[in-house]
Amino acid sequence: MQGEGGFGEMEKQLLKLKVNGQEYELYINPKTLLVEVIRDHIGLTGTKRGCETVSCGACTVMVDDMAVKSCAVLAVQVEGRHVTTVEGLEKNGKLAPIQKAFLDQGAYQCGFCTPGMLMSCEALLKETKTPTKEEVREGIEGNICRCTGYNSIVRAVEAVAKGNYREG
Amino acid sequence: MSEPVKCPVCGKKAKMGTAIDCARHMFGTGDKPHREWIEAQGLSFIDLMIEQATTPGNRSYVVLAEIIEKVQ
Amino acid sequence: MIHDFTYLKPGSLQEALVMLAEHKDDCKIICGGQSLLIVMRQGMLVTDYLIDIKGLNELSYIIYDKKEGLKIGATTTHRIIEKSELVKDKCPILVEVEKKVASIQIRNWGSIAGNLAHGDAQAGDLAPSLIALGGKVKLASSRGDRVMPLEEFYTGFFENAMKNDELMVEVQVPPIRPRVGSVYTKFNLIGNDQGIVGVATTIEVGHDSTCKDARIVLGNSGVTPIRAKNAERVLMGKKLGDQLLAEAGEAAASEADPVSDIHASEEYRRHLVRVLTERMVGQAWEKAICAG
Amino acid sequence: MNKYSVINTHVHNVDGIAKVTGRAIYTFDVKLPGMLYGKILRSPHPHAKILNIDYSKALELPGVIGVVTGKDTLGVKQGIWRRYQDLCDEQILTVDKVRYIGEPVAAVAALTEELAEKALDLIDVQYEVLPAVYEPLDAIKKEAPELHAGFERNINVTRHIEWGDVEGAFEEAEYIREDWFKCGGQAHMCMETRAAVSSYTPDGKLTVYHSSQSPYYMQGLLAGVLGLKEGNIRVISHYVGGGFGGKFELDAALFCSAVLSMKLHRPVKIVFTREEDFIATKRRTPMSYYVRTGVKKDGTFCAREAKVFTNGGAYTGMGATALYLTGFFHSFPYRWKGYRYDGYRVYTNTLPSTSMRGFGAPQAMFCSEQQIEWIAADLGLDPIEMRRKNAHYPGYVVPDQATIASCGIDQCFDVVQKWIKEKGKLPENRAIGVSAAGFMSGGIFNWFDTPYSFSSAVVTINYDGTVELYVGAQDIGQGSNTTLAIICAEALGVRVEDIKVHSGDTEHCPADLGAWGSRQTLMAGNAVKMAAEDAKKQLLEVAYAQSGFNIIYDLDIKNRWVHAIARPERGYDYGDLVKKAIRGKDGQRIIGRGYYTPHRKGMISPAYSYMMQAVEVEIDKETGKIKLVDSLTAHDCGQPINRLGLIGQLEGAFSMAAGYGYLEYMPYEDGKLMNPNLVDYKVMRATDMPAVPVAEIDTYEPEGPYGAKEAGEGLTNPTAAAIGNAIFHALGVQIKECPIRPEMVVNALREKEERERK
Repeated sequence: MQGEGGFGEMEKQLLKLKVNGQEYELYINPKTLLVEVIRDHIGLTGTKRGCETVSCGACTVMVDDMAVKSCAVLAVQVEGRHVTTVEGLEKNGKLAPIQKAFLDQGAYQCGFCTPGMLMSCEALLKETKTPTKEEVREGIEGNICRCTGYNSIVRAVEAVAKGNYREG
Repeated sequence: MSEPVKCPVCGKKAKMGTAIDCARHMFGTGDKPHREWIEAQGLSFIDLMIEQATTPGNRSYVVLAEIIEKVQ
Repeated sequence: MIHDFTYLKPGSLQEALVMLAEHKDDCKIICGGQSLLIVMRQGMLVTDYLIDIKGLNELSYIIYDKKEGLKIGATTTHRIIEKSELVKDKCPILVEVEKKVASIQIRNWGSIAGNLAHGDAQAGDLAPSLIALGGKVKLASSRGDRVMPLEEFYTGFFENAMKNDELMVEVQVPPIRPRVGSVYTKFNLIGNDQGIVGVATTIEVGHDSTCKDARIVLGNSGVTPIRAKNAERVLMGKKLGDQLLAEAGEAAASEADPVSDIHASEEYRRHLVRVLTERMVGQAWEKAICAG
Repeated sequence: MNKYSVINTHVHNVDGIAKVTGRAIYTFDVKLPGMLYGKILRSPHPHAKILNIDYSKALELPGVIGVVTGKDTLGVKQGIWRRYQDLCDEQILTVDKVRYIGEPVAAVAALTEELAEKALDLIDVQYEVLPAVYEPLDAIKKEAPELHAGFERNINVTRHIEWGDVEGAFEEAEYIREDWFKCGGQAHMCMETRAAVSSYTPDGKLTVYHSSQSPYYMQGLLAGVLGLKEGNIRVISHYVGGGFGGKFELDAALFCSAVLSMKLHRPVKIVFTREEDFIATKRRTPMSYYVRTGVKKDGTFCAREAKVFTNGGAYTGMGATALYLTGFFHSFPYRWKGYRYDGYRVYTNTLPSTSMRGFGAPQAMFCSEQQIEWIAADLGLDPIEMRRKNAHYPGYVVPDQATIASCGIDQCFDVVQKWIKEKGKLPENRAIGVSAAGFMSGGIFNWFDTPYSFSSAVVTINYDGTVELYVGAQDIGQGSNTTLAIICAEALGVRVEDIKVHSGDTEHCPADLGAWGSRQTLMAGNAVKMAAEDAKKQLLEVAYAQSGFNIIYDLDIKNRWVHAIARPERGYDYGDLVKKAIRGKDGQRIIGRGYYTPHRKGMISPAYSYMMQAVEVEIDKETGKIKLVDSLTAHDCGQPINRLGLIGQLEGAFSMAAGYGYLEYMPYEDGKLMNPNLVDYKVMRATDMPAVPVAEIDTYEPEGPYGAKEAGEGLTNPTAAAIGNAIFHALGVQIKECPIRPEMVVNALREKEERERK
């Protein structure tokens, strides 16, 4: 749900969490989803939403380096944890390897699934330095892309795994 | 080669000169004047169109073409 | 839209059970919430209190006991089980099944107990597989604990044997004996999608390769996971053969009680149950012989 | 050696950085000061009269700011076929009657989305439920309920195409085959659902952010329904999360947010839920095809007759165009001595149908290319050679319809034949199916009745040599901004990084029909090329003036280097020339203008792309499960402009077209869509995609910029038929309905075995 106007009887509670290395303290209704905190409360709109059924993966972020769908997590459940969104991939103006690979492979078109897709790829690469083709496809299976047909995304992850890109 | 058939309503020369082609033109246009002319011949425009749509071949157009031939 | 609720976060299992006893009629438990939040967002589930056990690390464990086998804490995530060396060593089929559960994002956050306790677990991968493995669940309440076979846990459409003050705290998988083979498969249209039907099978063979024991469990073929007992009987004491497989498949198909929906007609679902049962029994049998 | 310095080289999309860093702002992300959130109340009935709407209780809910119904609108019946008033039949916020489940009846604006949703439950609508009809063949019956006054038997539009002496040609035929096919609908399923933010200000001006394929169309359509001047409406669509043919009509998110904003004088945002996107936007047109084809024993095509009913749903939308195009492309890419098409679009009480990537052609090819495969089998002929024998060739004229300038279909056949040969013998549960296809490269239709040229572009060159390129063409992810930047850079002789593309804003960009009908590469491309050449000419005048070269020498700019073509080494930097030129023009910026409107290019399009696709399919005979294993597409799109973009378009089109072939299914019960969510509506996942290599056929299209043709949409046409043909070769069953689902395969196989037993 968008818009965090001061309505709703429910008393708000304090949430402390870290997003992209930044500490945040917010007062939220406990039913607030993580994706709502990220987009509507903190204002990081890179993370998208594409469904109501935890199907599309557009809202994928990393919680403590694990890919999760932020529309299927209550924000209060990540109290004290570290959340990374697409905005957290680049480091002082330098793109992360996976972002460079997406550019070189044209691994995005309309770009709407891209932030979630990038986070699934990044989490996969953190876990498995050199995934097989099948592992890459399984790694992004929870993310729908309607434009690319996925193959360019698989090539991008493989290019990073091959070490074609360096940090910074 | 005889005179190309003309549409009895708008006078449009049939593309390939034949009455069947003119009949197709009348269905294709399908506006009020064309419909009314067909109805005036004692035919139902919509019934002919639906028969043309639902049965293989060209019967409806042939029926209309015969009438067009007569009035040329 | 999610309706408002009061959020309760117990610091210990003890505290959780007290909260549960207090609010038993108007509360829900959330762990990973991967299924729960969907129905809450659809407004189909409204609750006054939501008790969040996700943070109860005392319930996140995997241990192995020679007598009782694997013991997996309720809040253990699918991903932890999937990657556990202990599980891989003691119950490799469970790793295979976990890999088939939804997507990595969901396995990262969702828990085993949440999956088993959710309303339509019968349509999932774990319930049929664990029943085929003779799995048990431990239910705790402020009144005490009890352990029951998972097979008896599911009682009807979106219904289970848990009392409203009880919490599923542990999943148990008995030790796998020699000459036992277990397999699971599901039929679906895309990727790791939920099964249109699923079949889990465990076969134990004697030294002469005849069938000593069999468990065939059908997923998404009725309101609960279904033990295809007639199909199992067909196998007892027999030697593996195409004719036998066909008979078992037929039996299972007639034991299934599937619905017709947009994804498959009842008749087609029965057909799939027959085909998959033949395949799973055959594979489990081969595995059992190799495991001898 | 590439004769071009930019075209067909490896370049990053010009919007790449914004998209991979999360900086791209979509309509979904827009937030304006004081913005309200809107929600739409929708009809639960497929067909009903609205007797009364009482929203007083909704207004009592704290935080609810306003409600609008049809009564707050001008009640204009609008449609994108503006030239034809009787086809403008949709009010969007209906005044008196609803014609499909999900049709908007009221809209609420509140401080939060949640409050707006709560308010919907407090609106009381009294309906008089009317009898409803869902299938074309039921809707044309005498006793069927009437959806729109004056449309006898609910026939919305008919289209008729005929050439040659069809009956005569059938008489020449030695073998005639007839088949009945059924093609399903398909959801565009854009990742960004329909979304709009409208802001009406006291100066009488309306600014809207809209997820749109054609800001210019939205400007024109909004003006018509709101009674505003086009010029007082600004449409901004900087980033669009997919379109695929579903986002160039006025949608309820845009219309309702605009009406609410004009009533409340505050910005209003409406974003559809995924369910709303499924049940209440338009869909690919479902079609039933009767096809009769006559051929000679040697495989020479004689005649074809097709009678087609399309399920139009409740309103016209773009369905009338789809009705024409399916009939035209059903003849593709072959020569017919006699060809007849009778198409009928019928109103029903279901979700309206419209354009979707392929625009009627995927349905046409599913029927045509399977029947052709079966005819070849019936006659014992090589299916590819039979196709070759009858295929289009450069210079061929489709009677009264089109002239084919460039055509590489013959080479496509060679490439696919070679690939199949190299595959050798396949395991018995696998087979390869092929399908040929062609598509238009920009529609020559002006049902919108625009007074502007179809495409326009403006190029301005700054003192430092950087270039501002203004286009009305719309980038919806297909990469048109990058393609146009490449064309501009090539024409001007600079690099892509010198070009800044300005698009998706009617306030700053020239009018352009937008992203549909595969038109932008050719039409906007020509406009951009013309604008860049205009600007370049102004630079070169100065270069000539001070070069001192013999007049017989020609100057050019390539890769920022101004030089004599005969003496490339003798030259100087483009930047210096720009400075001189601007000084020489008394400080005026260099401004180049370009435009394009097709003239004397036939009925359909100035140019056509061609392709043949082969798909290797693995089938589980017992369960009917279909797995796509491998594929090859031989493709003639003229001169490729953006290599990376082309591969992306092919792979993306394949996943969407394969989905249409075997997954994406829209079952209705009593007018209700049964799977309006991504759990039950299946789209391909990464694990379902095979390799999708492309072999580009080298042709040159004289009408296209640098010889280019369309490359994004036509590739949706062959795949469903290719999958069907693979299943035919693997199992010997002929499946005449798409999507082809496993249960259908199992049943077809059972029927076949029963036939053989008899």
